[in-house]
Amino acid sequence: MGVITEFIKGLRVTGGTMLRTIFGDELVTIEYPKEMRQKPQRFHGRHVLNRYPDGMEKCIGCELCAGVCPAKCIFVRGMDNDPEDPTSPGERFGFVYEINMLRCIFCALCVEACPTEAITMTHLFEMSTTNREDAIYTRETLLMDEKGEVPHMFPDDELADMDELAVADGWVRATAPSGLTSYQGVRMWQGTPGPGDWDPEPDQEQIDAVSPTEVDDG
Amino acid sequence: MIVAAGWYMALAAALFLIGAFGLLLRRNALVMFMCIELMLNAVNLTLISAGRALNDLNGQVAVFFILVVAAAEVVVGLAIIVAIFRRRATASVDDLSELRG
Amino acid sequence: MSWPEFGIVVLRVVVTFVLLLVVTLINVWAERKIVADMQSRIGPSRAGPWGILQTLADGLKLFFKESVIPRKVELGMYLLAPFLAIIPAFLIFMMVPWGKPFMIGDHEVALQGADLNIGLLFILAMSSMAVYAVVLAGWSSGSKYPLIGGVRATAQAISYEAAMGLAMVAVVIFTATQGEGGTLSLAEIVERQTGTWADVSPILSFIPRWNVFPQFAAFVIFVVAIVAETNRAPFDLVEAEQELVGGFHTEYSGMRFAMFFLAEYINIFSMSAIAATLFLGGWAGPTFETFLPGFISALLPTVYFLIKTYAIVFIFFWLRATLPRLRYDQLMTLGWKRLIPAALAWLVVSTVAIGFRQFGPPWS
Amino acid sequence: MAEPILFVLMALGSLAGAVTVVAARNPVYSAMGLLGTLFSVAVLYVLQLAHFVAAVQVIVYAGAVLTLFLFVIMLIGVDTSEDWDEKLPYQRAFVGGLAGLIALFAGALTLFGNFDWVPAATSTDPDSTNGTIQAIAELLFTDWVLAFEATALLLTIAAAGAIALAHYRRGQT
Repeated sequence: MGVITEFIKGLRVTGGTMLRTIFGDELVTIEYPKEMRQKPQRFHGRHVLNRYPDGMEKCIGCELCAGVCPAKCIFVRGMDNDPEDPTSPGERFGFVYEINMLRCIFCALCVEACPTEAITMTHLFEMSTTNREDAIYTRETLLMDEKGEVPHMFPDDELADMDELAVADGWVRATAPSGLTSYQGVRMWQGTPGPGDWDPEPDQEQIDAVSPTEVDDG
Repeated sequence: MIVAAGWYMALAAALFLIGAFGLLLRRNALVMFMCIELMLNAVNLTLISAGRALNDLNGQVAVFFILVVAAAEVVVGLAIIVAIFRRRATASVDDLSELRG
Repeated sequence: MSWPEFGIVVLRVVVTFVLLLVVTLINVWAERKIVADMQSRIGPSRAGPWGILQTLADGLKLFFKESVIPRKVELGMYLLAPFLAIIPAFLIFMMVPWGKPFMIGDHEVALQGADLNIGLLFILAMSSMAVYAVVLAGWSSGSKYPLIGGVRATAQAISYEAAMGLAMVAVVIFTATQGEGGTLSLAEIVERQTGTWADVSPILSFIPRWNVFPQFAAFVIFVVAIVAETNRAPFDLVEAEQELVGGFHTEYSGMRFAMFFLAEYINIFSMSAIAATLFLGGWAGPTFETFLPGFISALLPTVYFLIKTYAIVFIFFWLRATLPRLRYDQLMTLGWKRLIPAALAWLVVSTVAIGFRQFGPPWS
Repeated sequence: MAEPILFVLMALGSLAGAVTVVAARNPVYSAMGLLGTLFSVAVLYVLQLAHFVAAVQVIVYAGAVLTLFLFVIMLIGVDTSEDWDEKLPYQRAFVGGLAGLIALFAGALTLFGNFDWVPAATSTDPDSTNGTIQAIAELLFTDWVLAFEATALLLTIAAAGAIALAHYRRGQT
């Protein structure tokens, strides 16, 4: 008889779940392309090469990211800036910048290594391609455009969702070209794709004054 | 329009002969069994035709019994074949002519 | 046979066929939706409203897909097996009366493919035919997993058909006491389940005269047996994904796979329809002819039939979502040591009870 | 009108099945041939108004016996073995000669025979079909009840015997 009571218990579980799903809100799945789950703040998505608010590129072609990469998927070559029309505030800029997304393990060591916070990660995760060449992201694809949006690999693709690129949430501090946090207190163009304006980074005294959790970068 | 019982009988005879020849020709115990079933079927067909021609239901009753006996025979026969196969790893009756383990 | 009668015969076969196809399309969708609900998922939602056209889309996809034929198959049997699966599936449903017979002019139109006087025996025969498709598909594929699936199917079908037949026998014996003599015709069995139990006792006058009330044990045995007979979870050892890849249909693709798939769902519906016919009174139900328009009264029996059948189809889905798959020896134990003895015992009990009711106690 | 057409079709089907049983190299094809024959013969039973026997034929023969055959074929894996080597020296020739003689005799009979030997069917009353099952049941449970009980006993013994034969104990062989 034990079998039968267990059997009825099992039927009750599934039947109850069905009723709660239909009439209640026990649904655990969402219809992905229509609605997206809010991703965790430190989600590691595809990379983006940032710019300063004045349009200068942050990358100085130092190849530290390529050096630290455990998967050896980053390829960088630097080039001296043209003094008349510099691409980056430093001496050199990233002339070639390629990431092989098939090898990348999304560890974000490159983000850690970057001295100018030129390379950061976004919340974008839809990176499927139909051939291996397209999986190698070049400078054109990685470098954010003037409006602060991440460029799409295939902008002409009818499946490309441009709205999604606008809400891409790259994490970057609003530092000045000098590297100092001189923008503090001034609300400005945020230099990173993401929802809403970001406050500039606080002073060191302010950081010391509050507990670390309150200075979360959101 | 109806078919004369003779035609059914002729068909049954042909089936019976094919079964009999198969029984003589083949050496695979399973196929020989199937040939026996074929012959039983031919006999059943004869009984049914005769029963219809003579308007007598006893023919059908006899077929019913033959079916049951055939089923019993197949059950035991196949069990024997499986038992033999475990010992000899063959289903050819030539290899089984000696009744020794 | 006159021409109008011939036309009626052709028409009812065609209509039954179409009904079966439509219902099967809905069935596949319903299973996915219901099992999804039971697992807090959404299920198909893209094709058509609530994804109801999903089956059609899948069918079209399978139709246009390449049918891969592996090199080591036995070609003749490999090509034959899908047809052997689908033909008995259609033939079984032809026996089921799915609506109340009505008159067109002076011709009676029975909503049923064919009414044989050996209807139940025919159903048993056809359901035992269905196993050939599985066995031959498994054998002819020329690889291990399908072969194991085929051998399992053979043993399983033989085991559970016995229990199914015995449950049917109990119903047939009981039905014989409900009218003039015994019958194996499904239409007649449904006719004898119309009305209520008012003649037994006035208290029961609101309970419909369905066989499930006096024959509940047979009903339970029958439902378990048909779940096993159609190779559905938890008895789906024939196509156990986790151990046999796909079982007998591992090597099939495209249209041929679709035929196996279709046959499985047709079998679910036909077997549920037979259970509804034997135990739940088929199309029997109140038609309110006095105050409803004629065509609604004529349509209501079909609606009742579909509701009853879907109630049993729902049991199939519910079991699938609830129970884990049985081990093979558990399957055989359940079949031979539990179900068949239970069916035999119930047969004896029910027959003795009927004898008492008909003839009184033997000692008086 | 339907009966002659169906008879010819089913006769050809059953003969083709029978030949397949004998001639097929693979026992699985033999079993399929037998299935074809059984089905054709079942249809022939229906033509002769023996509906009950036809249904029982399909259930018992096609549903149980042949399934058992297939099961054994797959279980012991003989579906690839050849069995056409002959150890009895003159058997093939003897069978061939016999077959030829019988064919000759049958042909002669067809051409010159006395067909009064084969009577035409006398009863085809379709109304009698509805009573067939009841009539058979009456015969079975009155005139033949002893034989009926005997076959029941036979089946039980056969089942028990089959279990005893096939029961496999480790280390026995």
